Amino acid sequence: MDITLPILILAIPITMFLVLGIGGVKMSRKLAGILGICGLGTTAVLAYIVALTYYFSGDANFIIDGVRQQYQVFDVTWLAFTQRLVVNIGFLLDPISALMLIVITTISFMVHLYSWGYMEHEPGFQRYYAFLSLFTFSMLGLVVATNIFQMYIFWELVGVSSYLLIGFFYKLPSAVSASKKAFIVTRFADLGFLIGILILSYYTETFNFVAMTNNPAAVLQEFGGATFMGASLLTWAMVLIFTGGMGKSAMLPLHIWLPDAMEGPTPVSALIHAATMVVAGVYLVARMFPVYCVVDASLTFVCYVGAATAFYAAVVACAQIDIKRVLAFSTISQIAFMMVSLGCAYDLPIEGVHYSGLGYMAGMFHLFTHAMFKALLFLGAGALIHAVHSNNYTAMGGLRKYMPITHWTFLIGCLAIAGIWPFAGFFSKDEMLAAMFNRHWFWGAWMMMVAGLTAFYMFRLYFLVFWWEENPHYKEHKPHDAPWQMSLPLIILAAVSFCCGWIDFGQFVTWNGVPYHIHIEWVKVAIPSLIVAICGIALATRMYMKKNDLPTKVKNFWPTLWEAAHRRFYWDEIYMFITHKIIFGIICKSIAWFDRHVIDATMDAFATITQKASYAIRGMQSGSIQAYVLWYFFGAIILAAITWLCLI
Amino acid sequence: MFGNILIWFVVIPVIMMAGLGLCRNSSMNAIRSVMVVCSTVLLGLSIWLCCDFLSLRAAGVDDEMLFTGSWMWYAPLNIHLAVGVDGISVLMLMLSSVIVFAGTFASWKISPLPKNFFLWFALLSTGVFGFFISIDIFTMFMFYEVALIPMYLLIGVWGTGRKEYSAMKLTLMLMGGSAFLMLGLLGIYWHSAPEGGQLTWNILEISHNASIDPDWQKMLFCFTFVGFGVLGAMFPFHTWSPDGHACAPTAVSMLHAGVLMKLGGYGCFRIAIFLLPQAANELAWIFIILTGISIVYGAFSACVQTDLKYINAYSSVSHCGMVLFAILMLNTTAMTGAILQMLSHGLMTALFFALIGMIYGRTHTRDIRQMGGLMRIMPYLGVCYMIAGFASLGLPGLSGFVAEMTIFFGSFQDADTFHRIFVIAATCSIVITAVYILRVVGKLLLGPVQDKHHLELTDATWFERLATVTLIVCIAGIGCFPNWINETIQFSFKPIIAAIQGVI
Amino acid sequence: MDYSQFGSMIPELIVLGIFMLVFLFDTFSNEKGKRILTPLTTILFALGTIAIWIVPASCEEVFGGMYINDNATNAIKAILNVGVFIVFLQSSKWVNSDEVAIRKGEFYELILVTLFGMYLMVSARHFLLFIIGLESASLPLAALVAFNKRHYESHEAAIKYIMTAVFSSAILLVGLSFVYAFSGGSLYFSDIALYIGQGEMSGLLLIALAFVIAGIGFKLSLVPFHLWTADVYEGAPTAITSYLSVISKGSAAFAFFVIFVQCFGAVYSDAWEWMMYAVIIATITVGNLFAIRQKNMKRFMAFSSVSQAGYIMLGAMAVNGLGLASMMFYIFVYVVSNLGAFAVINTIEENTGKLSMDDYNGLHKSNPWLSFAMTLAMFSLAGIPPFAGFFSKILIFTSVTSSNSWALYMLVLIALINTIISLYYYLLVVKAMWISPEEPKIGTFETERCQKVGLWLCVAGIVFFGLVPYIYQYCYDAVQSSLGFLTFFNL
Amino acid sequence: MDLSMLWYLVPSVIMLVCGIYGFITRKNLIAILISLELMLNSADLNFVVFNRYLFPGSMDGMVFTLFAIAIAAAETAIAIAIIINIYRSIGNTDITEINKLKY
Repeated sequence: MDITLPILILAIPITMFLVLGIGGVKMSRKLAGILGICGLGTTAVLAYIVALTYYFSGDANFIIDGVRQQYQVFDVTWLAFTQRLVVNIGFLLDPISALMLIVITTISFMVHLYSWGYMEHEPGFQRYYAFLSLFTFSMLGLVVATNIFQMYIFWELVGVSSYLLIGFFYKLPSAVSASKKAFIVTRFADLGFLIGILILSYYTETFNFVAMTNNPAAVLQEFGGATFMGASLLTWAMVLIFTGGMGKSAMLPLHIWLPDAMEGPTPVSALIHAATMVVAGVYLVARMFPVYCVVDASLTFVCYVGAATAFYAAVVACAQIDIKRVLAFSTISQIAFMMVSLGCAYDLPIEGVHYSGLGYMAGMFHLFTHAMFKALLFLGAGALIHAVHSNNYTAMGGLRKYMPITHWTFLIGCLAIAGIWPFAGFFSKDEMLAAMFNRHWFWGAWMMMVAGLTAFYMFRLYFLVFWWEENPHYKEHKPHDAPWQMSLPLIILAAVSFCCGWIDFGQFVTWNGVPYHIHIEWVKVAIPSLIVAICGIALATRMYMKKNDLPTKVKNFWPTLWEAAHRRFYWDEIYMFITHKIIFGIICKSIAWFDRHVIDATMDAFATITQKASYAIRGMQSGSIQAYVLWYFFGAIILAAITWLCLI
Repeated sequence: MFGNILIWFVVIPVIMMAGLGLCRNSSMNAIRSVMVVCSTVLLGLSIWLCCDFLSLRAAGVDDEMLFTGSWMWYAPLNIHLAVGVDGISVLMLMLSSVIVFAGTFASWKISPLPKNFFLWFALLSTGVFGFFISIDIFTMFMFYEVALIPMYLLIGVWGTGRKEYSAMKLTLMLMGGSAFLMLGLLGIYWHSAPEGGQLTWNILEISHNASIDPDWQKMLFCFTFVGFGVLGAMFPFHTWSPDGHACAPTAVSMLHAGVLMKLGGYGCFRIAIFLLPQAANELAWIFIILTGISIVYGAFSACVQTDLKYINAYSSVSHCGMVLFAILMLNTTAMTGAILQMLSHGLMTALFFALIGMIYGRTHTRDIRQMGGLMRIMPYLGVCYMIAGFASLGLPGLSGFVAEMTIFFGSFQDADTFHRIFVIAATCSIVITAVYILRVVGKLLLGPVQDKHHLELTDATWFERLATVTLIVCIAGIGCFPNWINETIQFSFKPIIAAIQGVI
Repeated sequence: MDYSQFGSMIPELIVLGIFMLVFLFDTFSNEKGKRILTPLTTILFALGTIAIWIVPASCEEVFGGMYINDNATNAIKAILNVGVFIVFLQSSKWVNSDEVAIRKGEFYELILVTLFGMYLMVSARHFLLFIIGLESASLPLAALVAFNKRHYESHEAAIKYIMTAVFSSAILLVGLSFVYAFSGGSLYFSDIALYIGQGEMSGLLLIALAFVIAGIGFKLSLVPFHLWTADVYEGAPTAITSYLSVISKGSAAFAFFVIFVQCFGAVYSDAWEWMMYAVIIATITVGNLFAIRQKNMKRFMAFSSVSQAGYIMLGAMAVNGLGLASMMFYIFVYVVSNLGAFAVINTIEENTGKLSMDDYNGLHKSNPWLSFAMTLAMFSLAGIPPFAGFFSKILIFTSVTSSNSWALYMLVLIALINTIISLYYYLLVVKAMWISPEEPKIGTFETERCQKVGLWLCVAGIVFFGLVPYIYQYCYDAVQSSLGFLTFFNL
Repeated sequence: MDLSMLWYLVPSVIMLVCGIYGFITRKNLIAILISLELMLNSADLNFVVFNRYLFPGSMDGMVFTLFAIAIAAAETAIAIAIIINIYRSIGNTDITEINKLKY
């Protein structure tokens, strides 16, 4: 494949960033917007060309005997640590990176378009587009990484883009602290990632994904059974690397940044905190999947973390009043779904059937569909916020009459996420649940419950916003549908969400490149999960469609639980306690105190002692000649005496 | 003698001083033009040297040092003015000239006594350049001290805050370090040749002779390492740094944190480790502990400071600790990382101090509690500050990342638990760094404006922009294309690694 | 007696000649003629100095070996001459002041006589000649110290000086008498060297050595024999103080080296190495500790010179040619740096009467050049490169460690740590002049021309003679060519 | 050591000690000067005695003594002159009053 297109895919966004970032101040808004959209449009087209070429061209680089190959379009040395340990910057094409190219550029383009309307009146419009371009560049670089270190590089870059975008409204203290929180939490997670890479690369002496994933057994061998605290070192490495993913993908207990990240502009939430960046953790696990498979403990760990997070986030989502927060927790829950799915895609035959990789395919499938409908939901939420100037559903209600486009697209999104046939979510969720049931009935049952909760809280949101009762404020300020720049992406995404489930995803993405035909297990999985989802929707309909006092009753039934769920089970408070009280208040303060009052004081003490000594001996110079000669004479005598004593 | 390009690195600052001497005290333009011309020439010279050096290396010249020259000075003690550079020194020279250049512009409006300021400034740069070109430990030490003493006056006269106390403290502590260093150097000299051989101060000859016996090496290693370590802000000898930097005028902080602290790292590397490899091998662990503490300790201390300069000074303690830490790992990759870190820290901390100076010049406070929302008022400076911050916390694409990663990966090559524990502790600093950098950025630049008077302030002027842009370009240059630096310095480690492996 | 032996005493003859000329001129000229006394003496002396630098030494022992004028002694004399010349320049205003003008002839005569005594001291190879030299170098100084007749301080200083000086010479003589008991009947250095240390170390010999150290240490102001120093320096006229601080110290240091290395070389490691070890540490430390507190500039310089004496004596610890050369170089650098400082102090005192360090606050605003010169002098005294003081310090440290003995390394370390304390107080002066924000208490004034020349000479010496190794090479070559007496140490 | 030499040395030491003691305890400058003379004479005595008993063959000690006496005389002269000056300016010769310069 020609390397021009891949290079352009990366080069255009970064150029856009530089142009808009440096020259943006001098540019008009319109020009900046057009530049940004055109740039991203071009990138999207190129990415589509590359991805589609990969999937469909049949080129020998991409597919051999029906097996999709990993192909490094280019891979140049960026920094050589040692002779063997070399960091490259490259472009890897394989089923998942091609998939991600499509996802990222699609959503990004939609968001660019949408933002033109949404951000129209915000100061710093040019800067906003610059940051979006930077993010797109970083995210693209991350997914096409040929080696784990390149991934780490771009991993950090997406982190910082996210920081910049969350803190876009930098005059608001809440935005500033949210961005800071996001960055630091993910940085903390990245520390684990980095240490994981350190350990992994020390033994494998390579960063390259292809080299590691093509022969995971060799990786295991290179570790030579090294252990640390009872677990094998490779397990440690993989768990630590996964920690990085936990941070980015907001898994428990590192999820706390994502809800706060909603302080950013809503399109940003759609792009970064719903569709692309937050799935980087999933992508990372998928990327290293073969290596995870050789140390099953780490994959099990992924499973547990995912299952716990999914349930936790779903419960919390039921008790939020900020619509973006609901969506944020829903995102966490859905990503956790993918994690569990990957964790269940365990490369060992179970009861004689080789199900390996079903979970992998399903997880990726869900990543794809989720990106579409979650972006749709966020953009819809953006339209709502645009209309009523509030994030809380208490300021909404009964909006379906005022905002029909938003209403219908939002409903499609909700149906998709709830997993109702024939919307996209149904297919991917079905495959995931199938994979989980194959692993163990418990995972399937547990996650099916989460799916039910998902349906419930999504429709709770839907009804509270669009039904319930009309908000009295509408009389003063009549809400209306968004302008075309915003509505168009909604419609497109709704269309995609409606139909993308029909894609035979197994043909494109499987863990080993061997195409696989999706078939839906109606009896075992699909119908029960549909029933659960419909139950959830029915409950939501009963509770929230018309204004009634049932929700209050439920709330008062066990107010502590409601309060706890509303406050996200106090995770923020715990973190606050640890960071502010313990780290800042105790560790940092005491170190700073120690520095000033012990170390520095010691240095000052040298000076003080010298001064004191100077005053102490001043009596020697008493001014009396007789004292002088006394010193003189006894000085000489003592000198002789001491030497005499020493010699003896 | 003047045919050697390296000599000009010392001659030009001297010319600079002479030129300044001729200027009248009041004619700011004359003073500025002398400074600008000379610092530009220096910058050009260093770039030229770098190109020349690379082309010679590319042509396969594989001497340890290039452009060597040696002129007898104090014959009875065989003291030479010996010069020579390898890849590391070339880079250090470039760093210094960049920072001198930027520093000139950063102190464009210095007052009072601009002439005297620049005279001492030029003397300081003479010392710095001289240090990096020397390969004779006597001249090296001389230039080292030449670089230290102007600090006293520069801080004392043109500084702010508790300047007298800080200037004195800084000077005395650094001189204390150099007292230890001096003793180490004397010991090296008197053991520099086998019995009956011609004693020498020349680094290359000493390393070839390799005649220092192990017991002496241990003592001398401690002395030299502590001596240079004081300048490298090694725990617990770092306390001059916060006070000194906090009170120093902008350009001086830049040059001091940017270049002078690098003298410490460079010296440890060039003298303590290169000439005393056996002791380095045996005693490295002591200093690994100390530098490991520096890294974490500096970062934690920075978290609770409220004065911008204190924050940056403590962050320097942490970052410079990283330099020494990496050097002590005694392998090529880690040492490469150390050099990269020196460059990176030099540039970014210079940028920081320049920006702090500019902000302080406008707001007249450095207390982050009294400022806020400056990004809206002075967007240019705000953006630059953020870039410096990102470089400091190790954002890919800027120099800090490359340096830190090279250090971590290099240090991790030492496969025993002791080293690993410290490496992992050191990696933790990247999180803490993020914490304090973002804390400052959040309080200083973002959020609502704290003080209404700040709304009337202006953004950067052209000379301030020039100073910052120069530094940012270098930071981004290293961050995006690190490998050429890697290749430039790789060769320089061979003799050192050989010396160390020779004794293992 | 062979009178041609006097021919090898060229430096002495030159000084004596100038002395005679000045004396006769002073005696027989009228009031008008006396006006040219200052230029006359200064120019004559300058010519004499140049002659000593240029004319090669005869390098022979005369008077039966009592006196030697080899290259090394010639070099130290040349260095002392430079110092005296600068003193003459900087005292030119003071000697012509109303109070002193009438006695200015005496000033020059006494100075020249003491200088002559110092010449004998450094050239002596017999204790008799040495004692004569020592006494003629120190007794006239008492008269000089008391030169400011109308100032009580001058008298107090003089009485302190003369009393302690006589006491010290008594102690020295007692010490020498004990040495004589061990000497085999001769007071030639070379003869004593043969006998001393032959038998067991006796307490008497140690006392003898301690007394000799005390006697010469008095001139050098080594601790604890230094207590007169500060009071005398403070009370004496500033020109005399500067003379005392450098010239008499320099000559005594050289004589000390010769005596202890040539005479007592055999008992170096048994006895006086450790005595000097203790004395040097005490000298440097106590000098520094006292200097920290001083506010009076002259007193301040006194303690600084006490501490500097410790550094000078480090050269003696090296007991080799390198040590001597480094010591001579140190003396030279000390001469220019200290005289530079004194020149500034002197000028300011004469023009404004201010002597306190606090009066120097903000000096750079009114007298930038004086501040500049003072700063250089202070930096040089503190041992800051690229000024000469740095080189002299380092070279002396290098020479001390040449024997690679642990103890001496530790001594150097202590000395080095003390340089930090000394740097502190030298910087206090710099701080007062440059950093202190107050308005200057000392008004702007024009320095007298001769003093200016003297000051510039000092500044030039400070700036150039570190970077240009000429003086050091000169000392080293001189020492190398006259190392006959260093046979004990195989150098 | 010859016993008879001790007969001279012991007084010499006594003279020295007395001289020092006198220097330290006397208040009058003239008395102090006399004590100093005592010390100097003790040294001279030493020289003479050592010469006579240990090295009877040479005359170094004797000659040295002669010179030392001369020097002592000169010292006394100068000291007296300065004491007179002191007397003129403060009206007495009490050494305890001469300590304006100190510390």
